[in-house]
Amino acid sequence: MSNIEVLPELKQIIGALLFAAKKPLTSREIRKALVDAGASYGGPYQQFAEFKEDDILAAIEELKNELVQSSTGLCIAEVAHGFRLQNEINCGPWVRTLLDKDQTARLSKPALETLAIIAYRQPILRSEIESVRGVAVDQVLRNLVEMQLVRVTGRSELPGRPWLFGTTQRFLEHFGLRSLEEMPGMEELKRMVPVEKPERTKPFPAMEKELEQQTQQAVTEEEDESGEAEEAD
Amino acid sequence: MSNIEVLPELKQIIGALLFAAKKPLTSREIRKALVDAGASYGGPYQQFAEFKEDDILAAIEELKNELVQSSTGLCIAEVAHGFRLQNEINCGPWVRTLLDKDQTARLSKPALETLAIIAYRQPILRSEIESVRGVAVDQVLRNLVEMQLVRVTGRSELPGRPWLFGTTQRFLEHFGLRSLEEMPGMEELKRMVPVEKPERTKPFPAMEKELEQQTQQAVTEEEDESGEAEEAD
Amino acid sequence: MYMADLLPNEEYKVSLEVFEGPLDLLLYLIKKDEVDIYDIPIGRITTQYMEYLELMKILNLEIAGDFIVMAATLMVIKSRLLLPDEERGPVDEDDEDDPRWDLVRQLVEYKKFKDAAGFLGHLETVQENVFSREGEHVELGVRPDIGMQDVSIFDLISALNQALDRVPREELNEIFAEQFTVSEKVDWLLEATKNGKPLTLGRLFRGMRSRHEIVCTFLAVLELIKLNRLAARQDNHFDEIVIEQVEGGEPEPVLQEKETV
Repeated sequence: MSNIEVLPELKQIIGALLFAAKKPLTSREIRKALVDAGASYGGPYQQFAEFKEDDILAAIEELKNELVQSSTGLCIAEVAHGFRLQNEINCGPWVRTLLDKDQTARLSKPALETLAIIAYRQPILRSEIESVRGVAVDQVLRNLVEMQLVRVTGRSELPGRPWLFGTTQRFLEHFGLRSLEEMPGMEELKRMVPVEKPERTKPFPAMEKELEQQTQQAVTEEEDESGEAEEAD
Repeated sequence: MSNIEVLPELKQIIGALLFAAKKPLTSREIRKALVDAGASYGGPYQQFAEFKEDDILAAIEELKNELVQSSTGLCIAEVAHGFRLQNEINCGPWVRTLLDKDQTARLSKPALETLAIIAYRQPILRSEIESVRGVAVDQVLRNLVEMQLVRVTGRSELPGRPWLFGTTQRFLEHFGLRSLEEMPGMEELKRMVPVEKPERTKPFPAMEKELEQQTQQAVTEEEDESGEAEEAD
Repeated sequence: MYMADLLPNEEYKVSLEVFEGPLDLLLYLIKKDEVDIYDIPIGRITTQYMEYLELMKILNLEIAGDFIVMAATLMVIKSRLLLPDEERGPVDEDDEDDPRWDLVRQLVEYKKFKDAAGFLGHLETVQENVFSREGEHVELGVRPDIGMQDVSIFDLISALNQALDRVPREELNEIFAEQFTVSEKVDWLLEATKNGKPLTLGRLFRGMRSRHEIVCTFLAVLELIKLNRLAARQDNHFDEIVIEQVEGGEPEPVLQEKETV
């Protein structure tokens, strides 16, 4: 099918995979690609299926150094539980100029606050977010869901079965976080008991409808969301 | 705004630009980014505006060598009148394996046919595509638009003002074509009047060969993407 | 009410949804006055709170009922602080005997999240320089939040407050003065900030002798921010607020290609 004269090294394969992937890859996903390619292409391709995750991590480390040492403008970052190939930060201004991203849309303060509350307290009800912020978060929450930084993770058992919200993989990617644990004071803020206050839970019809679809999707996509989705209990 | 401690070298900037660009870049476009970034960021950023296209070409050459020598799995190719960062060809099987799970990277036979018809006959109406293929192309077309291989180029003057479709820049990049003229028999096929009776367009060899690698199995030809996409192992 | 006279007569409504809540306003006032969050001078803060609230009502900002609820809470706390200890009524045993405590606890908790939000904001600016292949991950969709990332609505209102304070309460000639309109001020603002010329709010109001004119101008600023034509920024907390035009601020036509397929 494709006749290759020289087989690549593991490091090269990993570089190519990180380059082609649309999201950060874990060593596990890389290993799976090696195994699957071995199975479907056979012959000399099979030998790469032997590599263990440790070999892959070592090769990533090597690749990381090479990319920096030969000043390619690229680097490997650990983001959202995986590895991501990205440009070196100090080249950012030129990339932004090229892509016309000089006016990057930043999140507003209320949006960041809402995100922070969700990140620490997920899974969390809208009413709980509101009782911390002391103001309605309808619109802000809707925007965050639209931007795919927040998603519905399930429904609470409370009357009316209100939605529970959590952060997404994309949230970690957007902020370049390796995992939620990287947020400051995670342990402390996670544990704190929400302040009690009469809850206003007014109906949320438009959004409910929109979200209805996404939860269904979310359920099927559950496996991409490796980490934070699980801890819904 | 962005506090950078160490300024990058020209080579790094170019690497970052090629990496982040959505299309192949010419040395002229790279130079423009240098000039523009100098103008908008000022200070030390301005010095990069001094580089001439020759300097840029030399840096690209250097980068090209470094990428290969340190076996990063990446290389620089000249495509569509510009330079493009891409994975090394011998890493292709793994990349394809990885992306195969991503249904977007995979084009079915019906999708390829539809794409071919659009490429040769653009701008073209959906009904015209259907009269060539003899089946409804709704779903196929929708997917192609989503993958940004096809776009709406305008509206026809016919009653109901139906949309006209054409291929995108990304289409050229996806198939490594420098221009539409590179497609076989372009002139001849372009002139052909749409046939009335349902007919399957003849595959065009060059394109087909490259695509064959992505469509591993030819599933029942009548089948639509929706069905086919599902059967990802 | 006297202040109501300030409203432009065309009943202009900016209806800028205020995403900040009463807790934000309280924290803002506490920070501004540099008072101890654990020992809030409730009388002073309540007065200021009411002043801001009144301005927000006058400006027709869409404030949530939460602001009113908080005003009531502040009043209750204030009145209870005035009572001698034994008449304060039942208080939770384990809680401190200070009527301010619930509020303080809520503010302190909220402030922690605000700080965490600051951390995220910092990460976001770092990530602005990071792109994955084809510049993909940065796309949050074409949804720039209204151009007030760096300035809170309370900063703006504070500027308005200062400007109003400079003008004598009752100026007889104001009654006969020419009437100003918001749309007039919108045009004027766009002209004044043309070609990326920044303008501080202080300068903007300078020389305005009529409170009515100040309010109209302020509403015009809000309107343009809401339309994403102007952005407001403030380099450091409580610095002068600068407004400038958003580059390419014309709303982009949205192409709905997919839906037509």
